[in-house]
Amino acid sequence: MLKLRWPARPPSAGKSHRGETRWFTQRLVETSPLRAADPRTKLALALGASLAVMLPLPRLGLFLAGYVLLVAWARLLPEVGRHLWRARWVLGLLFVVDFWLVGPELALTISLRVALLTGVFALFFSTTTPRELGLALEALRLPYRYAFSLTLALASLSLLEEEWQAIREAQAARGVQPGRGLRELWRQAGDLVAFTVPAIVLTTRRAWNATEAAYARGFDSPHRRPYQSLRLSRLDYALLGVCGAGLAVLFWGGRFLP
Amino acid sequence: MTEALRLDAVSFRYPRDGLGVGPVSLALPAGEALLLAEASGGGKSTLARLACGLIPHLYHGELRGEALLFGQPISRQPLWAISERAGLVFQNPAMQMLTTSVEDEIIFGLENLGLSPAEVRRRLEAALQCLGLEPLRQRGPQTLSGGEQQKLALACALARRPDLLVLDEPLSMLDSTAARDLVGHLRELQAAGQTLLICEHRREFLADLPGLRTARLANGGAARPTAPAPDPGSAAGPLAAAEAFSLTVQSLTARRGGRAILRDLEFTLAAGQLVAVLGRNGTGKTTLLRALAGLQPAEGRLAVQSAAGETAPRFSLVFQNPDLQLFQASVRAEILFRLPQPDLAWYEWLLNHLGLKRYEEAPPLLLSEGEKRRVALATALMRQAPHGVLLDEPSLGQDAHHKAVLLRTLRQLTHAGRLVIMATHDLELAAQADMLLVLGANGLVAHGRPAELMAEAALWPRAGLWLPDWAWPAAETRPC
Amino acid sequence: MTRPAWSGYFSTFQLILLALFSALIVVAKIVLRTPLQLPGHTGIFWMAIMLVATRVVPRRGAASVVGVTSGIMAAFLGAGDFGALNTFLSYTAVGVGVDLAMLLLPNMENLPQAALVGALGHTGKFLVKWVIGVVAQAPVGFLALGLARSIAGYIVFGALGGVLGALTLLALRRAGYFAYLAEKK
Amino acid sequence: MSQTKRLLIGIVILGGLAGLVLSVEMWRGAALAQSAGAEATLTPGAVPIYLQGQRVAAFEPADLERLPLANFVEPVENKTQEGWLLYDVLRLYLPEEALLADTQVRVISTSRGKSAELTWGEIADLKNMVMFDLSGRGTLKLVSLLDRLATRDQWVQDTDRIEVNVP
Repeated sequence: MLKLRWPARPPSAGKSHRGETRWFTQRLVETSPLRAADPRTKLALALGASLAVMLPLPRLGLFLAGYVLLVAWARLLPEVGRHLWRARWVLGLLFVVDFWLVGPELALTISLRVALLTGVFALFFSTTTPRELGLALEALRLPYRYAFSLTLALASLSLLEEEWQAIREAQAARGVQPGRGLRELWRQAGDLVAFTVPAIVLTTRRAWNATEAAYARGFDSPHRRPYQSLRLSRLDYALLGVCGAGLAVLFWGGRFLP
Repeated sequence: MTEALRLDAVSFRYPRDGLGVGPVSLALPAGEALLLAEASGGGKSTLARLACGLIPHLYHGELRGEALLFGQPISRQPLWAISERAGLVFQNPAMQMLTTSVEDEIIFGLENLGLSPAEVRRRLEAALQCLGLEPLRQRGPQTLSGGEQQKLALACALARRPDLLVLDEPLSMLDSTAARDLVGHLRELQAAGQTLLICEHRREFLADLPGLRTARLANGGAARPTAPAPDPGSAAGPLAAAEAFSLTVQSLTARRGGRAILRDLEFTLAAGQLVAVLGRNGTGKTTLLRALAGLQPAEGRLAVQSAAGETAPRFSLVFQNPDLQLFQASVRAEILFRLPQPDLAWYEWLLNHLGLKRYEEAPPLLLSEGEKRRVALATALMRQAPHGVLLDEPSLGQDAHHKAVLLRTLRQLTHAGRLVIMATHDLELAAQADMLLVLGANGLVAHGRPAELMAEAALWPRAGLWLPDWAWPAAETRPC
Repeated sequence: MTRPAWSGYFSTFQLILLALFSALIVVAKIVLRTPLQLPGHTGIFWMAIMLVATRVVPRRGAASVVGVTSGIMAAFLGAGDFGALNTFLSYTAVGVGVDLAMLLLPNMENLPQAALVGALGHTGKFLVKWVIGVVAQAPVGFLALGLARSIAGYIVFGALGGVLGALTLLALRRAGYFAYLAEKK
Repeated sequence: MSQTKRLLIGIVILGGLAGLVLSVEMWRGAALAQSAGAEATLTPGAVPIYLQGQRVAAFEPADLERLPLANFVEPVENKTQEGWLLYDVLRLYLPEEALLADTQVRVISTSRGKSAELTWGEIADLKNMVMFDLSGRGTLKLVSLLDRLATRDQWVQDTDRIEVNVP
C-alpha cells in the first residue's frame, strides 16, 4: 500500500530559466485588464461569484452568462478553461450520476455549481502578484509581519522545490529508496525520515537566513512606510458596482426574473 | 577620526556548545577598509553579525566586553536603528533574497527607512544603475546567477546608505569573473570613502583593494580547534588498489526544461587522475557530475573500459550542500548508514585523516559548515564506489589547512587507482589537479593538463573566466 | 502605526518558519505525486510536516497558521482540482483540526498520539470537502471509490503522516536540531 | 488524564465524525433515491400531492376531464377565468378525514419561488372560487376571488406541487 515512486520531476515540470518554477498551473496574465484592478476588488468579485452557487438554475444560468462575459473581457478564458479542464472527469461523472439518478435539471445545476466553484478564483490569482497579495492582506488589516512571511514563502517556493529534488538525489545516492512494498515497513519509515529530516533542517536554515537578512535591512522598524499603497480606482468602483448590482438583482430580483 | 566600529575585549559564546569568538579587540576608523582573516569554523561570521547587531539581538548567548558602533553600544540600541548605520551582505546570495523581483528586493530595505516614495524611487534607480542591474529589474531574484544575486545583495545594502558595510564571505560562492566584478564595485566604494569590514577566505581577490588592512583572529578568535595535521605514517591509507580503467564520454548532451545545459561533450579520463571541472556559474559543472553519477538523464555515451570489458560508470557523488544528507544522531551512524559490512579500517583512516575523530559521537547537524562538509565526504568515500568519487565545490568555505587535508584525502584515492572529478571555481585547488575540463556556454572549451591550458591565453576569455596571476603556482610557465 | 496586540504572539522567526513549512507542504504536495490515486494519499507528508511545525513552534495556533498560509499559497498557485475556495478551506481545516486535536493529545513525539492527531487533522480536510459537496448538493457519496473508503483513506494516511511526523521529531531531537533552534530568538 | 483515556476519547471522536458523515450521507442517499423513484413515476405535467410530508398522489392532467368546469370573472381586469376547483381536485385524491376545516393546503410553484397558503375551510367555501386555470403553456395557475389572491401578482403560476398538512 505504501508504495511510493519518486519521479525525477513531476510530469508538467519545466524550468524556463534557473530556479523559476513553472509546475504550478497558475500563471500571471499580464495582458488582462484586471491587472489594473485593486486586489481587494478582485477578491470581493471572486467571493461574490462563489455565493452565486445558491441561485436556482435559470438565475445561475444568467449569472454564468455575465461571468463568462467578465472573464472574456478580462482575457482569462484560457485560464478558467484550464481549471475546468482539470476538473473535467469529476464534472462529467457528477453530470452522469445526477442525470441517471434524478434528471437533467439537477444534473445541469450541480455541474454548473461545481464548475463555478472550480473556476471562480482564477480571476484573482491569475492577475495578482505575490507582492500585491501581500499589500491586499495588509490593507485587510493583517499585520505586516504575517503578510511579509507569506510573500517570503511564495518567493522561496522554487528554492524549496530544488532542495526537495536535491535531497531525493542525495539520499538515493546512499541507497535510500522508498517503495519496496510492505515487507520492510519499518525500514521504509526510516527512509521517509531520511527525506523529512533534511527537508525540515534546510527549511529552518532558510527561515533563519531570511530572518537575519530581513533584520539586517531594518525589518520591524517603527518608521516603515510602504512604497506602494492600494487605492480603489474608477475601474474598481465600476467593477464592484456592476457585479454587486448584478448579484443583488439575481438574489432579490423577485418576480422580474425567471 | 570617528571610529565606525570598536571592540574592547569582546567575546561571544553560543549556549549550545560554548563556542563562539573572542575575546577580540579592534578599532575600525570611519572611511577605512578592514579584512578579517582566520581559520574556518572560527568566528568571522560571528563578528560580522556582532558588528551589525544581529548578535546579541537575534541570538541567545553570552556577550562580554564592549562593542561600539559609531560610539554607541550595540547591545543597547534597537536592531532597526543599528541596521540604519551598518549594512550586511551574507555569504550565500540565494538565501538572503526575500521577495519576488529585483526591484522589490531593493525597495524592501528602503521602505523600512521610512523614506518618501519619491526618495525610494531615486535610490532604487541609483542602486540599479550603480551595480548594472537595470536589465534585470523585473526578474525574480532566484532566477539570477550567483554573481548577479550577490550584486543584488550589495545593491540592497548600499541603497540604504549605511555608514559601515559588513561583508561576510561575499566571494565564496562566486566564480572568478563574478568575484572580480564584485571586488571592482568594492574598490569604487572604498574610493568614495565607504567604511568596509570584509570577512573572506579568498583573500587573493582582495589584493587590489588599496589600503585594505588585515586583522587576524588566530589568537583567541577561533574557539573551535582546527583538525590536526594528518599523521604522515597513515598517508598510505588502507584502500585496496583498483583495476586500471578509463572513462569515455562521447556526444554527451544533457537538458533541463528543454534547454541544453551540456552540449556534445567529448573527453576521456584515466583511472588515478584528479580532474577539476572549471567554468562560470551556470555552465553545467554540476549537471556533468550528476550525469556521471547517473542522476541526470543525458544523451550520448558514458562508458568505463577495463580489462574486464565495458561497464556503466559507478561513482559516489558528494553534494555541495551537506545538509541534504545528514540526518543521523551521530557522525559514526551517519558515515556507516546502511553499510552491511563496513570496512572499519578505512572508516578509522577517514575519521582520523579528515579530523572527525573527536566528533564521532556528536550529531552531525551541530558541527560547523566545514566539518559537515567533511562528514558528507566521508559518507561518500565509505561506500567505496568502484570507479571513484565526484565532488561538487568541495573547497567551499574551507581555509588553506582544510583544503590541504582535502587534497591529501583525494590523492589517497587516486593513488589507489580511482578517478576523482571535482567541480570547482577555486582556481588554486584546480591548479593542483592532473587534468582540467573547462566548460563554456557552448560546451567543452578545452581539456588538458593545467600547465598546458595555462599557456593558451585566448582560452580563458572564451570560457568567460578571469585568470589572475596568483591562481597558478607554476608561474614560470605562464606566457607573459 | 499601531499594531494589534496579537501580532506579537509569534516571533518573526517563528512566523517565517511557519510560512516556510507551509511552502514545504505545498511543494511536497505537488512534487511528491505518488502513483497511488487513493483518496488522501498526499496526507502522509502533509501531516508529518504539519505535526513537526507544531513542535518546532510550540505555541497554540501554530498548525492553524500553517493551514491558512499553505491554503492561501496553494490557492494562489492553482493547486487542487476543485478550485481555490475548496483548496483554501481544506488546507485550513487540516491546521485547525490539528490544533483542536492537540488540545486533547498534546505530545507529538508519542507515536499513538501523533497518529491520532494526524488522523483527526486529516479527517478535518475530508469534512470540508464533504461539506462543500453537501452545500453544492453534489452526491459526494457516489464519487470515485465510495464514501466509506474515502474516509478510511483519509484516516489511514493521516495516521501514517502522524507516525512519520513523530519519527521525524524523534530523529530531529537525536540529531541536535532543537539545540540548534534554541540559540535563535 | 491518562494517555489511554486521551487516546480512547480521540478514537471515539474520530469514529463519531466518520459515523456522522456516513449516516448523513446514507440519509441523503435514501432521500435522493426516494425522490428520484417518486419523481420517476410521474408523467410529464403531473403535480405531486404531499400529505404530511409523504407523497400520496399525483394530479394527472388527464384527470381533469373527470371534473366539472367552473368559472368566474376576476374584478381587476374583468377577464373570465375558467378551470377546475381545487375543492374537486383534492377530494379526488385525499381521504375525507384529511380534509378538516383547518387543514393547511399549500400550492407551490418551485420554478417561480411562489406559493399560496390556504385552509380547507377557504377552499371548501365555493364562493371563494379557489381553482386552477389551464394556462396557454399547459401548466396550471391557481386563481381565486379571495382577497389575498385577487390580483395576477398573487396567483401561483406554473403550479408543480401541493402540500397538505392536517393539524
